[in-house]
Amino acid sequence: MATTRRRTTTSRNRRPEGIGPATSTTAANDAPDLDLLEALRQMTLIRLFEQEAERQYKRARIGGYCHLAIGQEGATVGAVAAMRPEDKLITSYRSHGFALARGTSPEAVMAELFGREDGCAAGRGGSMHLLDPGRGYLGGWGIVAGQLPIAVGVALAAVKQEQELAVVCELGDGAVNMGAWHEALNLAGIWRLPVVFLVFNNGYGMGTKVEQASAEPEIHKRAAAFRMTGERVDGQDVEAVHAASHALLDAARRERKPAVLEVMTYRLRGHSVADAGTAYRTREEIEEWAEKRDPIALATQRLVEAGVAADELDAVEREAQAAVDAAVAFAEASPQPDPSTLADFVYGDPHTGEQFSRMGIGSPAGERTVLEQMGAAA
Amino acid sequence: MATTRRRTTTSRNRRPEGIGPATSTTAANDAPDLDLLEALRQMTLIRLFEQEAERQYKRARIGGYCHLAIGQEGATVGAVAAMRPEDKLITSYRSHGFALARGTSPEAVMAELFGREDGCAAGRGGSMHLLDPGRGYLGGWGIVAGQLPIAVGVALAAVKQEQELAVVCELGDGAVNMGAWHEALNLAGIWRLPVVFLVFNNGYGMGTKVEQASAEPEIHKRAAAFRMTGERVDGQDVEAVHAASHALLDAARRERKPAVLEVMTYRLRGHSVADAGTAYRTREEIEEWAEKRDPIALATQRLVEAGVAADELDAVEREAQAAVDAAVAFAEASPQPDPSTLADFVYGDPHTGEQFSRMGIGSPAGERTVLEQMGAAA
Amino acid sequence: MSATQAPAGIETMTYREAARLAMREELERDPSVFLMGEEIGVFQGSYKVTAGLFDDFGPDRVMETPISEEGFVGAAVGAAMSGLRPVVEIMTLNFILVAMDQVVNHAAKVHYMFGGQVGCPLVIRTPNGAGNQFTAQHSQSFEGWFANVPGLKVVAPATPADARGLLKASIRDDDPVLVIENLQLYKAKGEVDTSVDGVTEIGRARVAREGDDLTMVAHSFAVSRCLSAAERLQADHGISAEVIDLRSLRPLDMDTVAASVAKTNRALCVEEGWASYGVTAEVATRISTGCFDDLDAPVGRVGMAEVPMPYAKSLEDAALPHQEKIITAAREVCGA
Amino acid sequence: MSATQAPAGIETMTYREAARLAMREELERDPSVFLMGEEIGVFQGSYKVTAGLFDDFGPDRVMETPISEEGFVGAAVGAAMSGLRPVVEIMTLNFILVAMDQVVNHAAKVHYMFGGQVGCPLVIRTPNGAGNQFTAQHSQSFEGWFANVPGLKVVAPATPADARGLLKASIRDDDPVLVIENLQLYKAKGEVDTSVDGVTEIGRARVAREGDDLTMVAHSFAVSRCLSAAERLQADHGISAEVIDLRSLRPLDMDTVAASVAKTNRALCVEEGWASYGVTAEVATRISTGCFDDLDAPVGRVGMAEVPMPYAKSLEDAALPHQEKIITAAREVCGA
Ligand SMILES: Cc1ncc(C[n+]2csc(CCOP(=O)(O)OP(=O)(O)O)c2C)c(N)n1
Ligand SMILES: Cc1ncc(C[n+]2csc(CCOP(=O)(O)OP(=O)(O)O)c2C)c(N)n1
Ligand SMILES: [Mg+2]
Ligand SMILES: [Mg+2]
Repeated sequence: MATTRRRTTTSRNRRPEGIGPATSTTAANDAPDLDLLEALRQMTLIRLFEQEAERQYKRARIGGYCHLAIGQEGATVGAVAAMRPEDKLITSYRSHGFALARGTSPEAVMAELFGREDGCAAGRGGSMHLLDPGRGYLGGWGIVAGQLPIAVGVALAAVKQEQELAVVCELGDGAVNMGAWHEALNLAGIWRLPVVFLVFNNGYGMGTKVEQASAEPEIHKRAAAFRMTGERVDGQDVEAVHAASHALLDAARRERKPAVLEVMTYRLRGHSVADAGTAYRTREEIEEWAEKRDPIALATQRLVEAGVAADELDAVEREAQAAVDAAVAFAEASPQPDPSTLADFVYGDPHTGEQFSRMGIGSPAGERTVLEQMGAAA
Repeated sequence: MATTRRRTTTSRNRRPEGIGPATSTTAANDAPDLDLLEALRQMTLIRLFEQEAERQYKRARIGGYCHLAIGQEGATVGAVAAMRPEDKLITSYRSHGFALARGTSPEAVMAELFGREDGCAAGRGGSMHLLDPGRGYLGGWGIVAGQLPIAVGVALAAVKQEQELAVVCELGDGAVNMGAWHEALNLAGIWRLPVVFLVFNNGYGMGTKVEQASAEPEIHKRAAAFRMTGERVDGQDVEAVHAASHALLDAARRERKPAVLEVMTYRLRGHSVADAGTAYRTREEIEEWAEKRDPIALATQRLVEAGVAADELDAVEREAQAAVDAAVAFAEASPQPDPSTLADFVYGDPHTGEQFSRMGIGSPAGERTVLEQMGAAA
Repeated sequence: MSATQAPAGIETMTYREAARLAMREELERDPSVFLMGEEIGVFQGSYKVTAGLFDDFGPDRVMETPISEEGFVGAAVGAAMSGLRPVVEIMTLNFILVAMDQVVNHAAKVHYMFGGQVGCPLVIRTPNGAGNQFTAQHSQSFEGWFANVPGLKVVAPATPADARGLLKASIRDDDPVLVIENLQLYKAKGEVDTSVDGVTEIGRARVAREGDDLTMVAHSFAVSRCLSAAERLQADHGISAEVIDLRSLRPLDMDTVAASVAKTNRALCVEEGWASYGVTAEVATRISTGCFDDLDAPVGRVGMAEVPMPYAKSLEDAALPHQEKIITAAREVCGA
Repeated sequence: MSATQAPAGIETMTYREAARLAMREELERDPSVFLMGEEIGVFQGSYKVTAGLFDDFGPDRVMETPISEEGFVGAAVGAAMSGLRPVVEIMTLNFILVAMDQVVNHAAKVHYMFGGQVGCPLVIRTPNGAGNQFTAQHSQSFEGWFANVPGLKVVAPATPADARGLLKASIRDDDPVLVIENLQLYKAKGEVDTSVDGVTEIGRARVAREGDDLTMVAHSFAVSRCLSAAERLQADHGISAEVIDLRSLRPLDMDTVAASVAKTNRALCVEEGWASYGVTAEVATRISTGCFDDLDAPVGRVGMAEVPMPYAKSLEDAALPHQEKIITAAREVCGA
């Protein structure tokens, strides 16, 4: 399927401003060509960004859980490129690439990883909880499959609000064994909601092989349990991912058809920066994917074959590295959140301070400060 | 499928002692004939027992939730008849028929409904929580689909203990939309466990039609999401249910093959005694099933066609009514649990009293008595 | 039903009708409000709280769901993040256990974790309580767990007026709010002023009965238990008990409680659930520490007997925090 | 690892190694014991607690599971009902939210609801705690909710010796027991006497430090916080603090706590979780009421700041119940 959809597109070499959904200017129905050079720019930016994040983690500028998607850039960029500006995106915790592909500035993402005020989640979320509501990115979530029911609700709201859009919900292969997967897909099915469940099958959930965890390892076939379309695509082929995503998103938008798209990919790093990633797979396997199936190398090769000039390709990497360096500089310069803002955002209702104003008596130490900061007399 | 398996069996008219698994004496592999007359006895007993329970509920001798399965006797008896003595049974809350079919005495079941000491759960469980560990009945459970993971664990234990047996787990059509269904079937699949998920599809979960709740209303097809066998059978045909159950249980026992058996049936009463059962379906529909698809009428008709004497058939009802009357008398005579036994069974470990013996200081009133009754100094 | 026509002026209606009235009024007032839940449509609600609303507002505003609490609570979170105001019915509190992750680790986290950029104006209404021989899996009252979670608000109406007023306030609140109703209270009658909007502010306790000798603090159905116990205490033992209806567990109005204890110098906390590690643990601690110098005796607590609720009537009766237990505990606190 | 060879005599090992030793010893002692959990096999455990056990005992005794907490916790309940003794690892306490129904409404109900005819000797071990910038969804400590549930037992080791001893006791107990471990404690070292069976009886608190002026009551990692705070209180403020390690939350050993308060007349309760409606609410209430006449000052409480845990280090540090907060609260209680 992947191969049949393959096209190189350097003949008409568009260059949209900055990075962002490449298809935003294309027509609704006919599968448009992907701007492969632009896709390469995004993949390269994501790759270099995550390699930098890895370095910064080792330097303890980044903490907590940090999940890199190095090797999965083709899957991420191909799918996001098929989204329109009005579409919504919800993902798991492995989310750096999604924010960047959707157009969030590297500065805002790196600042979030650094836990700074100017981070895309104001430093409150960190690596797992990036978001960009302005671009329809409703967050990276940390509980396996927990984001699926939420994505269903976002699609439900779109239908109720009569917006013609699609919701992309990314999850991993390990998430398809959670009950939330079943309930979410069943609801999407009976309510006919415009949501595409984008399963990134990278072969493992932490150290567990798909075959060991899932009684139906061909995950896209599970869509049938909900009379839903299920497809599988080569995730290292950014054009194939784009074409498959485009078709399913289009059907979701215009016919409210939910679907499952299983994207076959591979994470070249460990589960998180804390995992060497070699206890449960061979070095040979990793090298095989790195050498033969790297989505960036594959795309570059196609562009070369299509006659793109070498200096143009060099520029891609140069520009990406410059953007990453700028992001680090920006993150370093951004202030750490002040402890006096600890209680900001616990609640959103303007009356909250008043509501809590009578709670002070007998409060434990841990709460008294929060009440004070919430503007409730303690 | 049902019809192909149909046989009448009055030619060799076995009469096992009391009621209980009719196939217990048959060979392992070849699908044996069902003793239809014995099956009729069980169905009739269950029918009359539940009609009596309904009366007793109205007389306030029975309280709480009481879910009748009138109309589903063929499904229950057919499936249980295919079980062997060593097999295990786990069900939902609609469980009177299962206990009776498995051989629990009507006395013990009625006493449980009355909330008496001699009830099969010592009056602690009531209608939803019948059990009979001696007969491998590990309980009726009240949380929709909550019993599925437990059934998987019982099957897992059997495998670990190298017992060749099958686990029958009954659930309703509404339960297949719970996450627990998905997780339980996936585990049964990857661990190759001997469990048959017996889905009683009676068309409704409370007032919700299957088509409205399940994106794949042909429930047995959902087995495919776990590469599991899924079959559908006519639940009003006790012989068909028996034959289908027997084949799947046999495969479970000998090949550790889990399966889904969707049994098409109908509840003639409301969801529980509190529900008239007419807000969400037509009286015509109910009458249609009562008149044309009553499993007891269908079995009786076959026996008549097979030449069973009328007086023998009359005896069936007489004996069943006598058993039900005896059960009521027994239940009435059984004592109510004494309040001083309130704390019995909270914990099972013999050291519990000692463990809790230092908890008394500052205890709330609601706990102090319990501590005392648990034998912990308060 | 009288409630559903909502004529002007004071009306006597049941707690059930009052909750229904609140939903009707908010559905009419705000198009972004919609209801979700099992059997809330053609079945008219498992406990008939939503009766008639499906017929009047249709399937888009009154959405029937499959049995998938985790799924539709999560869907409600997503809808709330998208600007709608879902009001979810969980048939009884017991069933929220399968949706715990969506309530505690999703709804409660949205606004904070994302730096205040996305809100979650979600309401979950569900009844707690025992007393119908529903047995161990269906008789629980663990609402205190949610009150432990920053990001959530928890209210528990004890009267028809508050069943309407607190639900309306919760629906209009921009944060996730759990509204704990009660199975026994559904049939309780009381006066509701339908001539006014009738919103009950979240975070204000109510003095349900005035008294001088003892302060009884409770929420939900336990308030009714305390009120009848108070009558008996007055009549049989000459103890004048003040009864505080907390109304809200998070936030908690300690000012009202402390003012009462300052007057009575004695306190008894009562709840339907298990008291150890329950709601009364928090309330009693705050009284004990916040009113340290005012207390003439240790604060008392009464809850359900700490057992999984048994089916047999004789045992269930023994397990409930009934009037006798409250009176005994009250006399203990008063040394009478 | 030294621990896994278990030579005779006193050994210094980490909390992680001690928990692993307990599992190894029980796996060897009782063939009905087996482990279940995500990544406990070839991955050697997400936090390496089970490292080596898969290689030594094989896949039947050390069962790797898919990500399906509700499913495999329920399966463990079924296995326990069938006479086995499953020891389930939930990667962190946060993830138990998806399995809440099986723990609270199934495991805890089995023995009672079925009239004592079926037991459920199940152990669930899982770490709570914050402090690694794991953010809101991964930094919680709500073990108090389980301590509210009759039918469950809840223990929380604070030392390597108890990480081994309480886990062994829990595995041998015939009831469902939650063993709350802690992420910060895994690397903590301490002495373990491997020459003895070393079972720590459930329901006995431990005096972790003797003192005369103040009783600090805590469990799990908060015990370590209290111990270091106690040193500072002694050195900088001349306050001699006694520290009680509860060890067990249900049952709760109040005798040991009360004996200490009778001596010090002052108490401070500390926990990793949110204090309002948390574990300290129950402990502080029991002290306030049970030691009413002994107390010279209101009981103090310190917990995590009541916010969803933020990611930024500056904010996380501010939210944790760190030493400074404990010292300030202790001085407040002591009026010093
Ligand atoms: C309910 C739950 N259980 C366990 C975890 C711990 N955990 C985090 S990621 C992960 C593996 C997920 O694998 P997969 O879905 O394949 O996504 P990938 O990491 O490969 O992108 C696990 C077990 C969690 N976050 N949530
Ligand atoms: C998790 C959960 N949600 C809701 C309920 C309330 N409830 C009890 S039975 C039932 C309907 C179940 O329907 P089905 O599975 O078809 O079984 P049937 O009653 O038809 O035998 C519901 C919603 C429950 N017990 N558990
Ligand atoms: Mg994966
Ligand atoms: Mg049904």
